[in-house]
Amino acid sequence: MKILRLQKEPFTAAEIAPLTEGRSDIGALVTFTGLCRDEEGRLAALEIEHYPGMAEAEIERVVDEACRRWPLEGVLVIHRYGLIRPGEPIVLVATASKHRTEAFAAAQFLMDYLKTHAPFWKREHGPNGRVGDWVGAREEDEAAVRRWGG
Amino acid sequence: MKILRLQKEPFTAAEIAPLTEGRSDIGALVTFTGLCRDEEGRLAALEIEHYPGMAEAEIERVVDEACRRWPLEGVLVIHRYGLIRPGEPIVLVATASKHRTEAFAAAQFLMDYLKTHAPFWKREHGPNGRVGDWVGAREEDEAAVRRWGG
Amino acid sequence: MKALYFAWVRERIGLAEEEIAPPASVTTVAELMDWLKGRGENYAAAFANERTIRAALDRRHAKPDAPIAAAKEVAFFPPMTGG
Amino acid sequence: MKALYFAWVRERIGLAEEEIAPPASVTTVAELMDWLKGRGENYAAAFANERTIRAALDRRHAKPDAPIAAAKEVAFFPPMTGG
Repeated sequence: MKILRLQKEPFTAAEIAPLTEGRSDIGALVTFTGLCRDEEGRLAALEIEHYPGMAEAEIERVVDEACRRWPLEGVLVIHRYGLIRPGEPIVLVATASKHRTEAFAAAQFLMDYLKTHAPFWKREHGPNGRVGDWVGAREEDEAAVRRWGG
Repeated sequence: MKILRLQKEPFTAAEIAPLTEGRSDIGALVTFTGLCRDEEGRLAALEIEHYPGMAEAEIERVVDEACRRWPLEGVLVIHRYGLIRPGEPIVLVATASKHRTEAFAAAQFLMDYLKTHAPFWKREHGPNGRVGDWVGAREEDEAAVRRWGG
Repeated sequence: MKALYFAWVRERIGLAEEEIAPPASVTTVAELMDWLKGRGENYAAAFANERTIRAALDRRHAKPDAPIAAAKEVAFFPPMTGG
Repeated sequence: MKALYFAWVRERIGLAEEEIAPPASVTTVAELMDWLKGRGENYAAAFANERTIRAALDRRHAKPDAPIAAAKEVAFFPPMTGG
């Protein structure tokens, strides 16, 4: 099963239920939720701009590559755009497999690639409605994705 | 926040909600769910025996070690014992941190240690109520835990 | 071809999208950036540091030396910061 | 001291727990296993391959050379297979 979604609305952990429902051949389910931090009050909201059309296509390409690399029984990617408040979820990735090693590796691979390849850009909104700077790419993220080669 | 629990009853993904509720300083939440596979129909149930008292103590020691190694904002471990049917969850581990690298590493560390250090033993029950063999330890699990040193 | 701009590339240029018609001598993504720079100060500011700009052709990531010939849509944007 | 047995160690011995009183000459986990082996065929079968047996003293993992002197509770079991 493959669930890929782009949406403005928040989501909950319950979204992962369809991945394992009615299945008895899945031994491991890994989820990653990326959440909006308030950066000690410096941040009132994150604004996420995206490239409609390419965002969906790139998520699908990254997921297909993960499915080529690991024997996955299910994958879910939900990514939000628009205005996101501190404490709210931004992205949810879930991977289901027979064993945990593959599920963990695939989830990390997906996150590393989404961070650096999926066309989303974050901008910080400060208190009092001040629109702040675009978030810069992190060298750690570039380094993280290089470990997967290709 | 630290939630550690041993129980007979199934659980759902909703158990992780308290880790992030009301928090705006958590950027990454990783969960691992271990599920009972039916092994192509060979397995009607898993029976999990545990060492009451030591199981709780060992889970706490492993969690404390994870908290020493990574800056975690929250950890959850729920492990079941007793009879578990295919498709049901066996173990749930969740780690919350500012960044994803730490949350992923800590969740994998916890699973690797729980598999090899927490006093639980699995036995397979076959169709027609036949009580089968105790599950043997996997060399992969022993190898996985060695990568963390100590 | 259609050109799309995102995040601070969009802001500096002052446009989210436009139709462009580069001359036949412009054959690669890098050459297209150079050509766009000549269209005004706003473009020059957006593309001042080409190494910080990423490009896509028909919604696929494209390197600076990628040929633009067959593309119907080109996009320029900063390094991505999703997830 | 109290001795606990789990999984197939428990099954082979035929007991989940018992009080044991090893002589003073038995000072380590390994020596305790040897001493238990002498208590009957069931114990001998359980401890036949000592390398596959793990031990805990007062609910903490213990190596074969760990001294048992201060322990109130000892446990023997196969390698763990939780998670």
